[in-house]
Amino acid sequence: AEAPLSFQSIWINDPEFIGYFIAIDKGWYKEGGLDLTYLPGGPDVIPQASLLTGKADIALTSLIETASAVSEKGATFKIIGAQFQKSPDSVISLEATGIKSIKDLVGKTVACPPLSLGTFKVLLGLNGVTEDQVKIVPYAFDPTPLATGQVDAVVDFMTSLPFIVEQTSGKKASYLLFYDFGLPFGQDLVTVNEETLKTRRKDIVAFMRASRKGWDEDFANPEKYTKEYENTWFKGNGYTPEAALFHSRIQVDLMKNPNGVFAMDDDWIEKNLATLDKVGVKADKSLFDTSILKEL
Amino acid sequence: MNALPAPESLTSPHVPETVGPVDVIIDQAGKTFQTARGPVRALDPISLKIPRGAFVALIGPSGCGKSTLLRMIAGLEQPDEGGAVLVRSKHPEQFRKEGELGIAFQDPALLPWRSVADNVAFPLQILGRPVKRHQATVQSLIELVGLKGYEQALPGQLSGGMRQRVAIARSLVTDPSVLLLDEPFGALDQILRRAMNVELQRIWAARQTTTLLVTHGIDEAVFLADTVVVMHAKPGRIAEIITVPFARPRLPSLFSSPDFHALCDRLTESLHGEDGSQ
Amino acid sequence: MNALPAPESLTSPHVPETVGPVDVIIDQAGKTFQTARGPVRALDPISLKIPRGAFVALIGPSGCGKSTLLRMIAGLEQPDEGGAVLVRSKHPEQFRKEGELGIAFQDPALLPWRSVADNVAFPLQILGRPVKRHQATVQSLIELVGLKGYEQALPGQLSGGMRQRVAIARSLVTDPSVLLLDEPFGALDQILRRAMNVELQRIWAARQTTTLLVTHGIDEAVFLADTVVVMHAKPGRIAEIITVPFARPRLPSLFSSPDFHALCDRLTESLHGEDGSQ
Amino acid sequence: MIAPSTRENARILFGTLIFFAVWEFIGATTSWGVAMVPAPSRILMQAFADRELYWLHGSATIQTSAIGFAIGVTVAVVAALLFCLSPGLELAFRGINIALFAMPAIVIGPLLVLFLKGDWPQTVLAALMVYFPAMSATLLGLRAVDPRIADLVAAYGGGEGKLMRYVRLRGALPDLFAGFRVAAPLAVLGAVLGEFGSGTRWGFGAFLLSALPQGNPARLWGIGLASSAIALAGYALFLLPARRLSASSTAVTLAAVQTAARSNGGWNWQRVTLAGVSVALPFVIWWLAVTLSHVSPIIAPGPGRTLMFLIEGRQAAGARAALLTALGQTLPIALLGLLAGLAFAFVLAALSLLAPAVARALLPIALVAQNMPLVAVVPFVVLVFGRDVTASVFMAMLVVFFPAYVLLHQGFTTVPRAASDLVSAYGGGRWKQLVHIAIPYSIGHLFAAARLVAPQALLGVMVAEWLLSGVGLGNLLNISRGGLDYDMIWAGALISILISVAAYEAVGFIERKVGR
Ligand SMILES: Nc1ncnc2c1ncn2[C@@H]1O[C@H](COP(=O)(O)OP(=O)(O)OP(=O)(O)O)[C@@H](O)[C@H]1O
Ligand SMILES: Nc1ncnc2c1ncn2[C@@H]1O[C@H](COP(=O)(O)OP(=O)(O)OP(=O)(O)O)[C@@H](O)[C@H]1O
Ligand SMILES: O=C([O-])O
Ligand SMILES: [Mg+2]
Ligand SMILES: [Mg+2]
Repeated sequence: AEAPLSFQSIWINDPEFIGYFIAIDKGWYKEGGLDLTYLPGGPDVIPQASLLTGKADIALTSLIETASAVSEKGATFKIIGAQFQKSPDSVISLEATGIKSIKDLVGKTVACPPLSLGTFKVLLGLNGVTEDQVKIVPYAFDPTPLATGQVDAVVDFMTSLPFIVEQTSGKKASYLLFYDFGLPFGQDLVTVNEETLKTRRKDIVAFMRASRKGWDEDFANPEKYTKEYENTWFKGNGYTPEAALFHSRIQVDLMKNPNGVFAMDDDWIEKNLATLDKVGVKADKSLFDTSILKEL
Repeated sequence: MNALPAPESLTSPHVPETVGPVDVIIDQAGKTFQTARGPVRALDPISLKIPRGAFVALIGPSGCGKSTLLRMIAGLEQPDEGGAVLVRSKHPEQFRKEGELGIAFQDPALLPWRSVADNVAFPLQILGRPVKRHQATVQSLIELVGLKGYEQALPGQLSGGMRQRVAIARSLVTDPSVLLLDEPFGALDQILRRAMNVELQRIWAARQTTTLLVTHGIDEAVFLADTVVVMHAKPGRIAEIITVPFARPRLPSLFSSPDFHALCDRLTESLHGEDGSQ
Repeated sequence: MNALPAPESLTSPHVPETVGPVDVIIDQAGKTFQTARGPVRALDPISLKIPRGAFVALIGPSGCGKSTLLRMIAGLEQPDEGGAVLVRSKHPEQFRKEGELGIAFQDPALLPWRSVADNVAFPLQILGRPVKRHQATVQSLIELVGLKGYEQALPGQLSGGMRQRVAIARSLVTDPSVLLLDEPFGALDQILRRAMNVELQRIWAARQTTTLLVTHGIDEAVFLADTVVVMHAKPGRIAEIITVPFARPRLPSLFSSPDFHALCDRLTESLHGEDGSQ
Repeated sequence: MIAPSTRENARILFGTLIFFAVWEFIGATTSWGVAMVPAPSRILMQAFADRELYWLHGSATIQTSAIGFAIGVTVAVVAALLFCLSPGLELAFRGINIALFAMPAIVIGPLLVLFLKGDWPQTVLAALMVYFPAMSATLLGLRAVDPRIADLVAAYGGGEGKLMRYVRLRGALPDLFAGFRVAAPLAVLGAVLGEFGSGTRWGFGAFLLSALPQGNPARLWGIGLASSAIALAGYALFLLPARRLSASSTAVTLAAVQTAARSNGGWNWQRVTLAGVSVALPFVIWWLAVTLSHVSPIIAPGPGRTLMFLIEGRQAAGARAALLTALGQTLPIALLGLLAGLAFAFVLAALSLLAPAVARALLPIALVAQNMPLVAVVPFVVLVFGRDVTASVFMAMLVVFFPAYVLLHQGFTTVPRAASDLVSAYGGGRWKQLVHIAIPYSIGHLFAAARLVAPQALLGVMVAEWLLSGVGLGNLLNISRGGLDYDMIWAGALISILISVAAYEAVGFIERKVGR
């Protein structure tokens, strides 16, 4: 029989996780000897917490939260792979507003999710903008304030928002990646407890192998599965087919790595550690464990 | 007072002209209650006129519709289709707004959170009259009903009879020109009851208040009223209207006069006649 | 019944031995209510014995403590320190659990959501007796109080007198051996009242129910009771205890006998004596 | 001649038509209308296009809220019975009761997701939101016994058991149904909130979450209105039996004594002990749960660790400062929201007496607004109120007014006919009825309403802070949860619960003062 393994995702079912869906549907986890339980995420789902309670064996997490849980709370997490080489975290605005760099945010109103507030402030600082030069208000996933001009920019993933704003308001939108403005880091980091890494190494390798296969399959046929899953995995997730396609296409560049998806090159790890340092979270190389990647 | 209409005119369905102003006109007013078990006919359509300043007593068996009639006059129940009630040529809802109506229900209905004095003063507040200016009235009424010393007591701290007396005082506090009393003395002992009878006569005489008194005391009815309306039950209707001939003011000694007893007996008979042909 | 104790023994503070069993012993029981305005003395410490099967009427002015006394016997009020009430040698709280107590309060207190029949049957349910088996009793009591046809009516659909009659029927439904009635006929017309008086006498005679009746009707008291306890107010106390000598069964004709009137007058006087020295 | 009520209804119908016409116009023509207040026709067309999704999501939400409602209400009724039979028990459990109700969804949501599987997180959240209001209302009804009837039962040797069985249970039905009317929409709200956060695929919460980033206001409004409609259906379901009951539930005559719905016994040592238990019990249960479940203390610190977090260590001062600052921002607004919500509830309940037709017209709008998922109305609220104090007060008011309204309205309908007849007989109109009869008569319901919604106000403000203003306790907890700072979350939850308990007791204190 297959070994049960539960995988905590970080958000609801959308193209961001299509690689895993492909692997599930093709039976590649089963082939690897795994009985995978896929747990979708949501605003109340904190993947690291799922790891801590044992609800999940593997989770997709964010860098800063994971690192600070390790350094400040004594959690024993290991990041064993990075889905996104470059995090889609961006400052998104209407082109007409004329925001072409972080500096241009001076005097503007920005909607920022409270969770990203600290990081965003560091980003401002790195670009020579002081906190009092920008008016920051909470952002709750809704593009309406941007489209209607209630705010000048929002902090969000660029994988769908710019497209949606253009679609709904007819105005062109643009984005500035955090990655390109002094805060390079990855996203949807594959994270496990150190203990799991020891005891279930084989299963973890099998998981990573199958997942990579899923993503490779997606990269090879970027539109096929997005369309195919419209009425299965993506049913009821709110996306229009066009938005889903946009999402699927645009995320590929942020994920691809010559060494295969999930790769964590030394250079990349250094960049992430540097970012952690800038936002004031203590961390070192031991946060990352590249040994699994080497076995793939 | 002596200009009372003959009994016939009172019961006549087509109310004829009477001498002097008429305060209450009840014209073919019946009352049927709708209940889950079907309609309940409380009152057959009845007609009655009460001249200004008259004292009318209403007697009849339990459940014959006395309270219902009184509540219709107060505008608390609407007569069935086809009937009408007018008080001083106005709809009861209109009339009662003028503050000329005084009423004591069969149940004292005191507000449990108000003291005796505040309960007595309650109608003043409803009518928007300044309570302060009427404090002396309130106090004198409380004394009239023998509750001096209980001004600040709450209803829960009173005996049954005391509560009823608060309700009597309350019915008088607005100095009404039309007074409706539904068995106001039912919970009082005979001595107090007699005393209250005398007081009521005094107040009525002084103000010429048009008064309708529902009572089970035949002697009380005869002692106080110009006219006694006898009702029968099933269905509720007016059986007879009897004029009381005794001169005013009537003294307590009247209670022991043979004429008085004769009239009481006559009324008892009329009440008994219920099972008769009518 | 003729073994009634002399009046003195009833009022004596040190209750002496009496002939035959005594059902109710009230021994130096006073009652002071604590209110926000200070203590209110409702009853001076009083003593009273009611022999088994006796019919005692309690008369007295409004507010003299009749209801309070009755409620003490039912265990609803506790006498002040130093006083005691025993019913069949038991504390009232104990005794009432046996289902031998019947009570009608001054206020009918019907459950608004229960029909007449269900209200009458309510004490049976409290005592855990099967209502089904007593259905005939319930029906006959409803008929006894003249409410046939209203079995399924709700209290809100009844007249004041009808509600009181439900309460009377309810007090009898458990076939009690000690019966406490607080002005049960206050809202009834004289004819019905007399009829109920006769019925009550019949029930009492048949069952030898020890009965305590609070009433404002002196004639009612004399007609029904072996012993009339006259109370005075301020403070509430027993003024006099009068034995009624008329033979049983008493017929309605008694109401017009001169002896009857004489005793009523005597009682009226005793009541009036309130302001006297005691 | 046209009856005045018919004319009034016609006017209201006309007003409603105008309302929709204006909405349609604004929603179709103005740019901000198109973006934020889509025209009714557009909402309907979108809903038609989405009909299959509505079916899938709607049936999930209905099922979750129905099960949550059933669980919450069952526990509530059983608890109310126990608390009625043993007031000491109620006192001892007061801490737990309020804690269950005042536990911020921001805190409880992630915990439920962690420890429960399947649909249970949202089901339990619904049950939790239902429990306290249903229990409070039922208890209020159970305790209010006509003293005359209580005497009757006692005189026949009936104890508390018989009184409960034959009098309290039946007498409590109207209040019980009022509780259900409060609880049913809250169950839907809880379910939607749970679905929103838990990562489940089906349910209006999930639908809302997925629609939110898609910039489709017509769909957003459609989802909001649809979940509001489910909530209202729950409310209406329990309005019907209440209407039928109320006629036969109020006493015909006025009792001379009003029952004190709450025991206002003095502070003897027993009460002090029970109050102590009431404070200690939540901590004991907390400690037991944490100890027995072996959860990582990072996520579930025990009471000791949480207190230490605030008292000891290098970060304690910082934590205290952060909490104090947050409270300073949150509390004044919560108080304002509480007062505004109570005032609005009062006005609406009063209008149902003073101008029933107006109330009938206003009520649906108010109820729909109250039951709209807050996230869906955020852009609209920002448009109207901006993002400062007014907006937060408005959000708190939205949360507060509904339970308060239902309880107040229930109180107003229990006035015996005898009392209102008295006012009518002296020509007093509806206003006098309200001032002199309805309000003093239902003072117990008034305070019950205030006690019930005092904790709610705090929660409402916290939601507003999380979604709108980005300050205060709501924001602090939200940020902490992302940083896995569960010490701060538990400390914040502890403090907000303590404040809720204090508010609850404060209302009780005022009630005892007023009731003498
Ligand atoms: N709200 C009601 N619904 C249904 N029936 C009612 C209602 N009110 C009164 N009735 C019926 O109407 C009849 C007359 O009642 P009403 O109270 O007028 O009698 P009454 O003459 O005042 O009697 P009493 O002397 O006992 O007070 C009764 O048969 C009663 O059952
Ligand atoms: N709960 C109470 N609190 C304070 N005082 C009370 C209370 N109950 C009764 N009293 C007082 O006790 C006295 C006796 O009351 P009680 O009801 O026994 O009188 P009663 O003889 O039955 O009078 P009535 O014939 O008017 O019914 C009254 O003065 C009353 O004010
Ligand atoms: O009855 C209502 O609560 O509207
Ligand atoms: Mg009547
Ligand atoms: Mg009494």
